[in-house]
Amino acid sequence: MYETIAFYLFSALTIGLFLITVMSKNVLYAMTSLAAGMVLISGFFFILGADFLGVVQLIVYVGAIMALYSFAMMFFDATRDIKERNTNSALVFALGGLSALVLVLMFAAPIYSENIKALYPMHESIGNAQDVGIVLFTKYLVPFEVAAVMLLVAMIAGIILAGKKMDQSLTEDLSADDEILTTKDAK
Amino acid sequence: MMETLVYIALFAPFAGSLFAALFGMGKRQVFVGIVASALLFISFVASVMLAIYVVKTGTPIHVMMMEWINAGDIRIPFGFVVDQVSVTMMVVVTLVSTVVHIYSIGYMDHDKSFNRFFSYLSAFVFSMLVLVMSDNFLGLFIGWEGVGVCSWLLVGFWYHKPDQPREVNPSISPSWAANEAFIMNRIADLGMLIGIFIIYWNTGTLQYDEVFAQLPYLPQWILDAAAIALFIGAMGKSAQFPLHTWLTDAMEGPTPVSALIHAATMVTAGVFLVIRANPLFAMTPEVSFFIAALGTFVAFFAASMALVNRDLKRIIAFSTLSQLGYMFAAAGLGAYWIALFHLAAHAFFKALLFLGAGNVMHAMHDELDIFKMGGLKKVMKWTYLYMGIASLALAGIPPFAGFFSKDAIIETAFNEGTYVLWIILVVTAGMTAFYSFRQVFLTFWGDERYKQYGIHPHEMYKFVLVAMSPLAVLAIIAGFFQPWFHEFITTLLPDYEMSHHTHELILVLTAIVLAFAVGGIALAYKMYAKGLKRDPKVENSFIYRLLANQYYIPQLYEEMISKPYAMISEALWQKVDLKIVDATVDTIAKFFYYTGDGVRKMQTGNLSNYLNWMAVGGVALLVVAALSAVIG
Amino acid sequence: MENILSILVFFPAVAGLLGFVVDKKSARAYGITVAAIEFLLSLWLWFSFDSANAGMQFVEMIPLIPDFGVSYYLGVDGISLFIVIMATLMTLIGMMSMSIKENVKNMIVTLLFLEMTMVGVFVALDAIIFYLFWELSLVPMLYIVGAWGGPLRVYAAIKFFLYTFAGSLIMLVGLLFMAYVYHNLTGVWSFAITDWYAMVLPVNYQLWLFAAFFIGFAIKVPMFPFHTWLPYAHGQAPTIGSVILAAVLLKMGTYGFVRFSLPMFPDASVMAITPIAFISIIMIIYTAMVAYAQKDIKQVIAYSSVSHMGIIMLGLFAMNAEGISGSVFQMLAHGIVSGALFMLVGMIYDRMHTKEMSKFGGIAAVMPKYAVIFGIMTMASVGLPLTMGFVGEFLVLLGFYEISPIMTILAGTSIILGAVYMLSVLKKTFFGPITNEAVKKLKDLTPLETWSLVPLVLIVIWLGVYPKPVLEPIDNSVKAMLTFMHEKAITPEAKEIIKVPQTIMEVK
Amino acid sequence: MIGLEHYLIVSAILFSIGLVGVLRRRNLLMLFFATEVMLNAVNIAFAAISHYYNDLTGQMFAFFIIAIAASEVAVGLGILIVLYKKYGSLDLDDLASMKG
Amino acid sequence: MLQPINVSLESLNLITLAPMLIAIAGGLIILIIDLINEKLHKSLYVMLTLLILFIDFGAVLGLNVNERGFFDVMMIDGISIISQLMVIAGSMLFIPLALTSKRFHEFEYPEFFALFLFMIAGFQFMVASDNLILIFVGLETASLSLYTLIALHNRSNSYEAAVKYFTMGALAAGFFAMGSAVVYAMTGSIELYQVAEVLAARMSGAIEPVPVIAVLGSSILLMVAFAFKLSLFPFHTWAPDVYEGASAPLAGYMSVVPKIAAFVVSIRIFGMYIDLGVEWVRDIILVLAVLTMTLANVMALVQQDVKRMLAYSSISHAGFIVAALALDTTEGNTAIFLYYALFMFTNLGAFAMLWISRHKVRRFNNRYDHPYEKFAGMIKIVPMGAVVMGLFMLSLAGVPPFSVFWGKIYVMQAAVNAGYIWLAIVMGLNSAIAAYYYLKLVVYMFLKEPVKDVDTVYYNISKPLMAIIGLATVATVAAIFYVQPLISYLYYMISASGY
Repeated sequence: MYETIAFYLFSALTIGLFLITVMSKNVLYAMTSLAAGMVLISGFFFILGADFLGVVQLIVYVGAIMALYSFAMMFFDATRDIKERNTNSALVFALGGLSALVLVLMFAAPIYSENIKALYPMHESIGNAQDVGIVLFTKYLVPFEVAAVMLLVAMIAGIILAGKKMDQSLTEDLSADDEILTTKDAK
Repeated sequence: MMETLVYIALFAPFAGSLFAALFGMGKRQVFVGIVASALLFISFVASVMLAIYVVKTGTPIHVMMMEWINAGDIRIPFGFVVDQVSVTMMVVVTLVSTVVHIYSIGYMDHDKSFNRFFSYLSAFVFSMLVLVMSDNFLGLFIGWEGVGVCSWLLVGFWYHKPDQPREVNPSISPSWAANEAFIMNRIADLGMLIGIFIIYWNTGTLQYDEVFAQLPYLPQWILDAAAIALFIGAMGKSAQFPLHTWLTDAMEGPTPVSALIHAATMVTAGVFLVIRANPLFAMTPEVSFFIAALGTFVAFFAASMALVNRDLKRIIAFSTLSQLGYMFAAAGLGAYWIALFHLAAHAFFKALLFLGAGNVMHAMHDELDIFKMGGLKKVMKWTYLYMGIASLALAGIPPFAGFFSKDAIIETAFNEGTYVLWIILVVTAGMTAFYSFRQVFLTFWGDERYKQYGIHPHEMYKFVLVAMSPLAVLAIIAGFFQPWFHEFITTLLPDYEMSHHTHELILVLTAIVLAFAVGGIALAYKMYAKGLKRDPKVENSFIYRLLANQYYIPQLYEEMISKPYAMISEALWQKVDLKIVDATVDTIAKFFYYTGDGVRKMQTGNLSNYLNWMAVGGVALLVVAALSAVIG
Repeated sequence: MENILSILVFFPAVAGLLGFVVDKKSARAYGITVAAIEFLLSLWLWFSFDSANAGMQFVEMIPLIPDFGVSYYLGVDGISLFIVIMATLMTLIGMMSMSIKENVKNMIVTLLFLEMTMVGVFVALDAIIFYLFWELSLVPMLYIVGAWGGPLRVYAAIKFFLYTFAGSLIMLVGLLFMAYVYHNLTGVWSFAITDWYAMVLPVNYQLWLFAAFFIGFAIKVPMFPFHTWLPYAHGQAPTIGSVILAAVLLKMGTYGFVRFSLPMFPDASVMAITPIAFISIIMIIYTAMVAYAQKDIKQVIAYSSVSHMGIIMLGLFAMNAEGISGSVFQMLAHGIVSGALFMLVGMIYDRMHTKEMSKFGGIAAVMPKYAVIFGIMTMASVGLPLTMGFVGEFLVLLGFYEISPIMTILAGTSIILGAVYMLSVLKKTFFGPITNEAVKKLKDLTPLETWSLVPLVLIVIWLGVYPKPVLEPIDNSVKAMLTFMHEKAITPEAKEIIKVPQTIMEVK
Repeated sequence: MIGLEHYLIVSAILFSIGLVGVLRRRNLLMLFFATEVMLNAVNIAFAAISHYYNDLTGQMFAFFIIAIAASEVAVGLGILIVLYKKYGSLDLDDLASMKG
Repeated sequence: MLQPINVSLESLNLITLAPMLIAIAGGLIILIIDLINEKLHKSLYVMLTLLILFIDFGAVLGLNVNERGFFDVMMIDGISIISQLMVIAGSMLFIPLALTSKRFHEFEYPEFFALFLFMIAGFQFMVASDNLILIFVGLETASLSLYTLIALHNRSNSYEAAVKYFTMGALAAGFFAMGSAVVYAMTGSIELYQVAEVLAARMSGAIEPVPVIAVLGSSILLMVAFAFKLSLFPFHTWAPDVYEGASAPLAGYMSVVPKIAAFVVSIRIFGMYIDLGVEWVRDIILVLAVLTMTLANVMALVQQDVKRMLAYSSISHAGFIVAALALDTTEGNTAIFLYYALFMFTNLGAFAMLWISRHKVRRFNNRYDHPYEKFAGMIKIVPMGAVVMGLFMLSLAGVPPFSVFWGKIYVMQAAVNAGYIWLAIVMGLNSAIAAYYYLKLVVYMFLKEPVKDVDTVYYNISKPLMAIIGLATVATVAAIFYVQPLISYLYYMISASGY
């Protein structure tokens, strides 16, 4: 019963919030509603018994990612309303609607099968975090490590792209030869 | 021994041609002409020796030189046969050629391309000998084409002359006339080739003897088809209607050429073919009758055009055409030996006539209009004599050669019961006499009109006149050899005897023909002996203009064939090839190019569009997959 | 020397590579020497060739991609032998008479590579190797037309390349399908043509495969309506390019028909007789008329090539030894005659810098030697007996008469129409009064030019008078092929139409 | 009772919302938000399926999606920063120098 | 209660992980070296990268076929080995292109090389697993590195390229995730072998049948993600812009290596679908293939820039190869790898030629670095260069005996063998269309006069680049001699892994 109420509430709220994220002209509103929607999604996780996932969602998304966006927003000075031109709304909404329709139809179909045995079953006896931990550090150890590399890549990428060294482009700096050529062409 | 003679007879002219060709681009060298003539004389001697041999033994000589085309099942050798028919032709050809060669030394003495001329002329003789001596149809075809090319070279000998409007010069230019001759002959040659194909695929061989041996086993329609096809070939070479226009235009060539090729030898090749293939034509009576009818028609048709022509050489050319018609009439009626006899006799007097005309031309500085001549007998006695003899022979006045041969043909027509043909031939004989003597009188008698044009005619060189004498003698006496020839030739050719009924009437018939001939001469005398009297009313009459313009046939060909052909060609090129075929290809290429130009517009550079494309693509994939799922 | 074919193929290529090092001024001498050696090698091939043997000789086989059935597989028979010799000869003669002054070295190197591909196509017995040389031959030709050609050269070169390339890709699909069928039947991959010969295919397969090969070959031949690249290519190409193109490259298409279509798909070939004859007749008549309408002397020769190729195509589908042997012989004749004609046109172009016939007239008087040789070649082109052109044309028409008299009559108009346009060329160019001042100053052929043409004249006459040395090996191979086609044919009509000559020599 | 479909449908709707956002947004930052929405929608689906199959794999996938999202944000923002330095704008309509 | 889990080291089969670890370790080493001394020349890093890749290559060669490791997450089958080998080989061929005579921005970063190695590791993970999670993570590792590498070229075009690629990549990632979710919903698993079993059972009706629309949806969602990666029409839109914006070596690299990895995953996923009898997957791949090769070709026709033309040409080639994917035969799959192996050398050569002719200023055109005019009359300026570039173009056009030809006929043969003759014909015709734009460059190089003075073209050349071009030339020309071992090796590996 609670689950039902919670589900519908959360569903309505997330849909609404994300709609704001997508439709709003104000970056701040969009971001805030995004953050709020993500919090509510973690609520879904809790309903579904994925406690650990819910926590991670809160920490990573609401914490880390939103913080990153906030910094970025400050950098871009994007607090003003944003003007967006050239949007072919009809096409966009038709595509969105169509994809929604297909996805909904697809998911509304009896996709679930009773007869499928879980490969990595959850254990009622132990907590979700332990359960997750066991699978993550046995079966999914390699992806986990790769994800670490991926985060390293992201870190390096973020650092060097935002770094000062990028300000002076060697690709466009003209050496002596280039200048000779340029002057030659100018003649 | 005899084989060597065959080769000597055949290759001596070829050697002469090559010899002359060596000096072809050099300065005029009289010895070139002498050597070529000497070689031809050798060939003539060899031919005569062969003739004697054949007469004596009565057996043909068959020489196999080498293999030529061996492919699939076809075996075509270079083989030569010297039998009664071919040896007759060889003697006639080499004799006339020798005379013409010697004549040419005189006639061409001022020409820059003297050496080249002899090269061509000897090459022609060689080709002609190949034509008559070959033992198979394809060998004959080699000669056939060879004489065609030589004719083309010789007609177009003065290639540097410009094209003129048809009104000024009906033959336009030598090179034009040469091309016309070649192309018209080619049309006929296609027929000839088809005939060869028919023969090959039905008998499996092209050797005369083997082919003729198999003829009785072939169905009639195939025989008819083969005969028709071969006759089409003959029509081209012998300038039968409707492929006759080239012959008169071919008079653009030097006169010795006209004498040799377009009177004595090459044009008779068609007749020769019919005679050669007599077993075939004998088995196809309908075709043969058609040949006879066409021959008769041409005889009359050509004679009619000769009546009003003013051009010395063209008159003779028309008369040649007319005489060829006689020969075909004879051959078509089955009197092959008579046709061959007329062929030989005609060769002598017609060559003589042409050479005489050449003398006149030489004297008149290439003036050919008989209206501008007259009274030449004073300055050109010998020529006058020769041309008189030749004209008498042509007109069929006894005892000249033409009387015997032509009379026999006319009798044959009567004998066969084809009285219509007979009447036409008789009338034509009268017309022949008329136009021959019209020409003689206008040229040699009457007032000296040439003086108005400041021409000082002179007689030809002595040696030339001497060289012409054998022809003159033959034109006179050849007729007396008729019985002897008859006996000789009918060992090979089917005999043709007049029926009893005809025999009884023979004097009457001869008298009728003679009456027409003499009447023609008399009329000519009355009209032209005193000089030229022109009557504008006559000259403007429809008939006169029709005849003078050769029934407008050259114009008709020009308007109906040449011009449309050129127009269609141009249209095919400009409209079809460039605008349709090629344009289609380019359009396909452009289609892709412009598609590329169109499609690249999707590449707007705008990320949002790209994202939309992704979504659209996803949806499209969905549709395709759904369609596929539904259909599959 | 068992591997003489490999030497023949790769000698020019190696020489071409080394040619990069040769000094510019000596390049031409180098090229002529190499081409002469190559020609002598090909003559040697002929002398060591066993004329009585109708099968493949000098066979070499090295597996290259066994998993895919591709091997380096060469051999010659009577059909290909002479085309190879002609290719080497025309390269040599073309180089001798070459008048190009710019980038001679590049031209020489390109020609040598082209020679490799040309020889390669005709000796390859593996379909992939055949295809390889086939395609590769486009590249040097592209360069020759594009670099030394006339004003539209780039357009012409690209058109030539793309058109042929597109066609041959369809053919490639056919080759691949053939290999697939072979694999299905035998379980082995093979692209060896001789292996493919052994396959008896169902008629519908034959038809499809025939169609695929047809497109590739027809564009190369070029058959109507795929011929439009040819006038451009010829019109724009330098003389040497036209010579090689007309003499050798076009033969690749007709050779393809003999090598692939006929023996592999006898039933389909028989079914295709009528349509192909129809197209051939269009080629013969239509292009002859178009040739007549041309103003540019080179275009006349170009279109006449198409017309002659029509004769060759017709002969190939005569399905009897007369027609096919004649057709192969006609390939040689056309190669030499049209090659010579293009050379002649090139010589006048070098002097006059124009190919417009209206600018000429009366050349015979100032250039007699030139006129004589041109005249001889013209006569060979219109098929005068005792020239090379007659033997082939006669045999083709004779052969096809067995199939259809009516069509033969239509095709036979080529002897008339050919005379019409060629004589009109002669008339416009050589005869008549001299109207153009420039003509008066023309010099007759130089000794070099003369001596590069005289051999061709001699060949034209020699093989017209005594074609046996060439015709006999061709005929033997053709007869063997026909016998084999007859046995292979499955439909009764095909068995009936494919005529085995009564005089078959035993295949040793 | 709330079944799997309910969650999945919510997920589908959210995914579509995200898609609409991606398609209509012209500001790159806002566009990135929309991609986050899409990934979050998928996470719901995974968690729900995981729950109903009683299988942990779905949760694992969701973890990794979160990690990926985080990395993407880092790299994406890095690129946006250099871009902004150069163009002074985040509007992708200004960003069409390469086309055709 | 929780039990301690005993995992024996042997059962983990650590060796399966060794190649990727080598690459990652190499990346870290480079980072550490940079920490110690940051003034080192790029050549050091290039050589280090090469060495690391060399070891990596050796490690992959040492793998046994059909092993699994790490709780079956790692999957070392034939295609994973050959694709890893090709990824590494491709990387080894392209990385020396950093050694130009002129300085370009990205190569001055040691991190460039670290990221490059991480990217390779990402690709290796991607291909060495049938677990959608690892595939996804590997894919993202590699992609994120690649976005950064593109942006590091450091000029406005490269940022634009990176943003476009990144954003579309993010959308594709969303699709991939959603597709995986649907797969998971249908089968309760994300490991493909398990997925295949369950799907087979559900589709055959052994257990509850799966709704068709779900199968449809999952395949389409995944297809969109991979069609993006493989740059298939109409998901290719990023490719020309990214190739144009990226430096030439990277563009060349992108046209080969990421696609190989994406193809491996596509073979695994879509091969599974087709094996299950889902014919529409085959159909949509065929439709995509035909559209891609044709439309990319016609767009390439109208390009003014060689690099952009080569971008479209790469798209078209990808369309060509993806057709082989639809065949789902061993030969088809062999064809994919064979084609890329052969295409790699030629493409390497072509892009290397562009790279050596790269100027920092755009001398010929305001927008393009490599407009056709730049190569006009190249035969007169650098004859050897023109000949070599001409060879590459002919090879790309599929003129025998150059390398791409063999790939082409193998693909076409595979199509013919699978009964898709029309497809082979379409491929043939497309090759003909494609020949035009390759020829256009040949025409410019050989048949036109230079537009400007002669010192234009070989501006950026250096010995290592010449060596690489020489290598590419030899490999392009001599393809006929190594095609046989290549085919037999590839065919063996692919049939051994059951594809």
